[in-house]
Amino acid sequence: MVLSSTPVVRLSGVSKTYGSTKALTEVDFSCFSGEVHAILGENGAGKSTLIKLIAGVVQPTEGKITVNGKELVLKNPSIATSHGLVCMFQELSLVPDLSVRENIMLGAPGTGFGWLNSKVVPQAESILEQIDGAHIRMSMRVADLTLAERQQVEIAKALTRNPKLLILDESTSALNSSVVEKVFKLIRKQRELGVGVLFISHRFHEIEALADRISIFRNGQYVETFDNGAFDYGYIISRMVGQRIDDIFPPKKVFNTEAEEVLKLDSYSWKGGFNNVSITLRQGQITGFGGLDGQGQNEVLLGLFGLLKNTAGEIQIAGHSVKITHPKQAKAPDLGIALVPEDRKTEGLVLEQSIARNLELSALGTKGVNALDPTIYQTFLEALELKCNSLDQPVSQLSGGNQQKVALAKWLALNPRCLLLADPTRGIDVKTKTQIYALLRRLADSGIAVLLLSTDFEELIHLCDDAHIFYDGEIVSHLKGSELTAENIIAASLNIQTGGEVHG
Amino acid sequence: ETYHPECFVPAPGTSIIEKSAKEGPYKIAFVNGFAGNDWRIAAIQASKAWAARPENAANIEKFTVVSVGNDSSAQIAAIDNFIAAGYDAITFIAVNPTAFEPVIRRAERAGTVLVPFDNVLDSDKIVQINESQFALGKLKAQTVMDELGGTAKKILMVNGLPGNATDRDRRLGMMSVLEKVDGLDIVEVVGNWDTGTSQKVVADALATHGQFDAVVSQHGSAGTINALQAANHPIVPMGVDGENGVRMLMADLKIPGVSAAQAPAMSAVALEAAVSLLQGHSLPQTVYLPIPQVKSKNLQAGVNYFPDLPKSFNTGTGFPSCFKPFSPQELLGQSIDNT
Amino acid sequence: MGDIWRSNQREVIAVIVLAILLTLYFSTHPSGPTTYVMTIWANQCLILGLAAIAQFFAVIVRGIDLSVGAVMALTNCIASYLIIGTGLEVAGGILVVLAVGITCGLINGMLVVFGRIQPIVATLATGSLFLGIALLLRPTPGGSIDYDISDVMTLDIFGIPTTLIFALGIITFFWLPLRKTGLGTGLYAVGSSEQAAYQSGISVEKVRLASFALGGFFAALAGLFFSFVTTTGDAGIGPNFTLNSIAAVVLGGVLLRGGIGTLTGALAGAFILKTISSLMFFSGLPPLAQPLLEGLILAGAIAIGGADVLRVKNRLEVFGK
Amino acid sequence: MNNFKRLIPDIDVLVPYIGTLLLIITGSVIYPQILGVDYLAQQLQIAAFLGLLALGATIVILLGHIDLSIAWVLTGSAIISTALVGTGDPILSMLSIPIALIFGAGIGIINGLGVAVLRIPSMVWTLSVNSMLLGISVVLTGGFNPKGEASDIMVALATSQISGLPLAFIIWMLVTAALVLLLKKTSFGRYLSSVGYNEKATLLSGVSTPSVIIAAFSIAGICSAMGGVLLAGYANQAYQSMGDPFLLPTIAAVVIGGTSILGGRGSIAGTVGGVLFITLLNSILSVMQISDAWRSIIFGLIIITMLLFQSLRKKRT
Ligand SMILES: Nc1ncnc2c1ncn2[C@@H]1O[C@H](COP(=O)(O)OP(=O)(O)OP(=O)(O)O)[C@@H](O)[C@H]1O
Ligand SMILES: Nc1ncnc2c1ncn2[C@@H]1O[C@H](COP(=O)(O)OP(=O)(O)OP(=O)(O)O)[C@@H](O)[C@H]1O
Ligand SMILES: O[C@@H]1[C@@H](O)[C@H](O)OC[C@H]1O
Ligand SMILES: [Mg+2]
Ligand SMILES: [Mg+2]
Repeated sequence: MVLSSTPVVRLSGVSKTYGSTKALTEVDFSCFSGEVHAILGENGAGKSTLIKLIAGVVQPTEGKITVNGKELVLKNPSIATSHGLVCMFQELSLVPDLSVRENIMLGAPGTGFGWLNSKVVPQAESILEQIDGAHIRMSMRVADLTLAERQQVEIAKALTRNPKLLILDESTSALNSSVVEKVFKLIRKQRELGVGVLFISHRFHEIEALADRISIFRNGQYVETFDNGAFDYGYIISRMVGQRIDDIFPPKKVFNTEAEEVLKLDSYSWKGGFNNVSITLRQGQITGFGGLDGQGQNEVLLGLFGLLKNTAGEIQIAGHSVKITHPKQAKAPDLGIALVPEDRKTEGLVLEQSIARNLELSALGTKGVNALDPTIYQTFLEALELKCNSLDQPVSQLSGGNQQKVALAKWLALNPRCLLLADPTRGIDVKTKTQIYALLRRLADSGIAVLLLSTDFEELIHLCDDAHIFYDGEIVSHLKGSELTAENIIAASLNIQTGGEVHG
Repeated sequence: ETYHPECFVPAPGTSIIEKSAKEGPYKIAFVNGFAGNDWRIAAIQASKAWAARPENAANIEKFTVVSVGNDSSAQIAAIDNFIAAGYDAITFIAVNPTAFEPVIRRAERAGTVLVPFDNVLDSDKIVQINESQFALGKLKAQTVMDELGGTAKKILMVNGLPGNATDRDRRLGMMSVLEKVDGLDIVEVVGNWDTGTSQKVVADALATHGQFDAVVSQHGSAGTINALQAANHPIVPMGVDGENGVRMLMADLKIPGVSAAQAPAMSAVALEAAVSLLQGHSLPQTVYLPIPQVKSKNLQAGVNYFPDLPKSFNTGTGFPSCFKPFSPQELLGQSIDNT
Repeated sequence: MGDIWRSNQREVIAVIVLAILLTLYFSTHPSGPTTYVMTIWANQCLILGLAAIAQFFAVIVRGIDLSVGAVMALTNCIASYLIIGTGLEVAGGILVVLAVGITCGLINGMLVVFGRIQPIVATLATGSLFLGIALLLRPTPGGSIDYDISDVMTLDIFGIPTTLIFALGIITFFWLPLRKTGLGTGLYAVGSSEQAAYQSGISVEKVRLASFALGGFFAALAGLFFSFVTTTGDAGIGPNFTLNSIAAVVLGGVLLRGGIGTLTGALAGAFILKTISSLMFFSGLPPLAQPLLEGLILAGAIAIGGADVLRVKNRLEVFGK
Repeated sequence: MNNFKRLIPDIDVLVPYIGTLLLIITGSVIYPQILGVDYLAQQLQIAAFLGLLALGATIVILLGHIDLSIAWVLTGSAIISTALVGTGDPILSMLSIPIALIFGAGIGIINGLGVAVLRIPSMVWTLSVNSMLLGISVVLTGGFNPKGEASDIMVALATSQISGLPLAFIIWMLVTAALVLLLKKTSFGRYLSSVGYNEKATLLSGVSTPSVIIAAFSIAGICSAMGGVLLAGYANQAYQSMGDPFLLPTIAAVVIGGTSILGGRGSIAGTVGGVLFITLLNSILSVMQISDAWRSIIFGLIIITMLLFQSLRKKRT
């Protein structure tokens, strides 16, 4: 890999503060053309802020940004794009109510208020084909796409902007490994064409697979940069976190197959969503839901939380067959179900309200819980080490990782019998992950049954006692113990039958 | 014979309009504007009561009433539609006094008779039925000045809905008298013809301007009287509207002055005028109906006000020179069915 | 194909409803759908239609405009002074009227964009301001509009109502092209997700301003056609049109939360609303029962839009995405 | 920083009160009587009608919705209560007020059902409910012309004074206090602003959001009905469209009081200030015999100024 002498972007002495929050302090950082430069850091380390600066979404409080040697003021994203600085944002920049086609053309350089440039559309289509997105029609409304499909479109959109610097901020977080691999192929091709790539991900194996160089950020400060492979995970993590983390995952226990049944689904079905789902969940068990994004696993969780109308089949809670028609009913102590939904920003939390208000919201009106007693949340907030100025701080000011901790704690305070988690660690840094994993283990040991939907097979393998892999709304394979291997999971996800007990 | 020439008192200096007679029975429409107002409801009831009387029913093939809301373009559309549908005559309460020139031309061409009333047009081309709004205002002002023996220091004037020709003319009528009184301080407030609003603004006026020698009010006068009561304002001469509740108050409190009504029953006179025109009779272009009025000393329960009817009931139930006034029962008898 | 249906079904439904109501209306009309009757119908429909378009441009960017009626009143009053005399004077008058409308729209837009005031309250206040100016110009109704231009605009061309042609013209020569421009798409982007729009390189502020300016422009057009129909100036015309324009856009399938709906839909909604009122003319319904019936039909028509929510099988879907 | 953030709403709340003081002071320069006890007492009495409506409107706006049926719920409840009294039947006249309030609650529930269950935008649903109410009352009045009569109680509630304070004002304050408690002390209060900010997340927290919405609208309906009963007592009668002059001032009062029309953020105290301000502004403009045109120009400009003041100050922080 040859590095051109002048970097595509160089930040010198750049600081960014939001009100009192110091998002970035005195950062000197460069990215060269023809390199894939990974940025690692905890939630709130300043990664998104860094790239938002480069993408012109926010402007530095101090310091200067030079692009290809020229110092520039990037007043807004369109200026940045016009200089070839193209970003795939963590909060996707797709407009839900517009079609894929319109989104691709939206804000393309030189458009302004004038005619849209439709030349980019075929380009985007061919890119989508290369990353398993052929099924995404240009005429589809983005709102109707799954998160994964949106990320695919976002990638296509970005590449049609013919970037000099391509920025991916957790842009593959919802994509399954096979698609990610294809995306990486494209990115490598861009690199060969001399494009610089900034890559943010919380998934180590992805970074290992793609990055040429790695820069580490911690609490808004640049720590160091080194070539990929120069150091091992342990070291990297210690640099990110400022301390060593030896085991990301807590040791597994052999769980007692005789333990009391908590949740039993018997050919649980929902038209157009999932079909014939039969599982058993016992006290202390952590069961995973795996499979490609949007195979019906999330809908099962919604159903169990009383959000789906006219479902078929039987639900048994602690041996009693029940009909769950409303979240209020689901959370009541006699059922004791809690759901931490997929999208913390719009579903899990009321961003505008304080941490305290958010914590209390689900506890309020639940029998036998005193929502206004702060101590009931304390243990969990401590276990998760929530970072915040005070519980009166609006949740919107927390980094996503910390937002997720609140979304989790507000349910744990109800000490539910059965905890449903929809991809709770997406976009969450390794330290936060370990904290969440450890907590889940502890909860399981205390007798809670955990149903964990995850797009990250590491979690299914290392955290779960068993996993159900979904394909097209059905459970195609139930993997237990030693069957829980990456190969089996991927195979089942693609419905290629191998080991494991295979369902009809 | 349903033609009563004595009914159609010509306005001073107005012209005579004559149409060639048409064979009856006639198709007639009444196009009202806003409906959610007691006066307009009464007007609609009166028109239907008139059409239901046998002597009139004989002349009428079809009688339709619609309310189009406060939208002159909608009212124009409605009238145009009835013209298109071959109606012989259309009466209406104009939402706007100056918006109907083109419609008048179209009606002319189609041979349809247009008769506006209450809120009439600034036009001399068609027969219009109303009380002289100017005279109505003047009457109230004149009466209170007479009660005061021609001299007064301060008088309160409660106006109607601004931006409205009726309001403008009534005010000018009052002014025509009051301006001549020298040294008279005239305090004007806007009551919007609305009882509650009048009560508020009058209360404020009393609190800030102190006592008045007399009060004249266009409509919604009950509110005005309530406010005077609440402020323990001494009883002074008043010129007020003709709502039942107002007359009750006037009688109970022995308020000197006059209650003069813009009588909803004029909707019936408009119909009568339409029929007369269609029958070939010539009518004054502007008809000024005798203003139904009663001096407070002549107030008489059951005759010119009705303690057992709603206060919002409008006592102007007819014009004796045109037809036998409607009994309240007769108005109600025509409840909501259109036949 | 399916996608195209899905993204246009609201408009299609609105148009079907309109067609049904219209047949009903003409079937009750003693003289049937003659050119004259069509013209009367089209004229009053277009006035509300233009007001609804003005409302549409506020709503599509997640706003609401409570000054539509006031701008109509103001422009109508101005028209009653200026649109009279030689062809040149008339043309000049029309331009001034439209310019005033755009100015009003821009004032609203600036209060929203730079003053950071919620559209609904900003326009509540400016509405009162514009109305006041209108009242200064015309304390009571009066003035007049050139009859020739009025006739040209409110009669028919070869048996087709001019106003109907005008409406179709707006759709084909203004709306459909606009939809293919950065501005047209930007409107939806801003209304649907401001952040996404911004990050995609859209200048959110410019789009909002443009949208309110367009709103003002169409409110002025509405005021202008109101002038052509009534040939006079009247400061009191506003209130009806403000609220009805909102009802109209909703009937036309425009979502008040912004980002969804089309100008065509807004027009259709207005035509539906006006046709409902027209139904009363020859319905033979008891006069005092008509307001109630009208209210019921309106509520019904609006409720139909809500009905399919009952069929939603996933509670979260009702929140839209 | 944080404590400061928590202060912001309080400043918003103060704005209308400061504005009210300024009005009184400037007004009194021209009319010293404005500082007089009976003028001010009178303003409190008159403010009470608008005040009750605005309380209900605040609840609905906190929810992120709006209620445009205020005017004819007011008129309807006034007609109903006076009609019942008018029957002369002692029991009916005793029940007149409760029944009027039940009517208000009922309409509120209809509003709430349309919004919460059918998911129709409140702005159009309540609007069409309003026009249906107009229709109904036209039919009834035209059909039966019920003899209306405000009971002595209604008159007393609206017009009598207790040790110099108008009873109407006291009632308004009692309802205010009740609603403040409701918002501050009950789960419902919490749910209200959570729904206002993010209904989806609130539902997913296991809250029955439809019930919250329906409850809020029926509270608003009851408030409008109270306004109707009091106004009927004040005017000593009911009449068509007696509510029409109240719709826009109500909304204006709420937003001047610093409640966000988007829902979630806002306060009852602010609304009370907004009501006092609007009432006084209208009164003083009327007393000064300013022409209708200038009145609405001044009204518009003042509201714009206050809104700009509020929003631009936030922008700075
Ligand atoms: N708009 C903002 N206003 C206030 N604080 C902000 C804002 N944006 C970022 N921050 C703060 O700056 C810090 C860095 O945020 P940033 O999003 O860059 O972290 P990150 O590295 O992207 O975290 P994650 O891995 O969760 O994406 C965080 O503490 C965050 O709270
Ligand atoms: N208006 C705001 N005020 C304060 N902080 C904000 C605001 N908007 C965003 N932030 C902070 O800025 C950061 C923006 O980062 P971003 O949203 O990209 O990732 P994130 O929120 O950290 O989520 P994730 O953990 O998925 O990366 C968030 O951490 C959030 O805490
Ligand atoms: O003439 C007026 C009438 O048109 C209005 O509707 O009510 C009050 C009357 O004075
Ligand atoms: Mg980030
Ligand atoms: Mg982030």
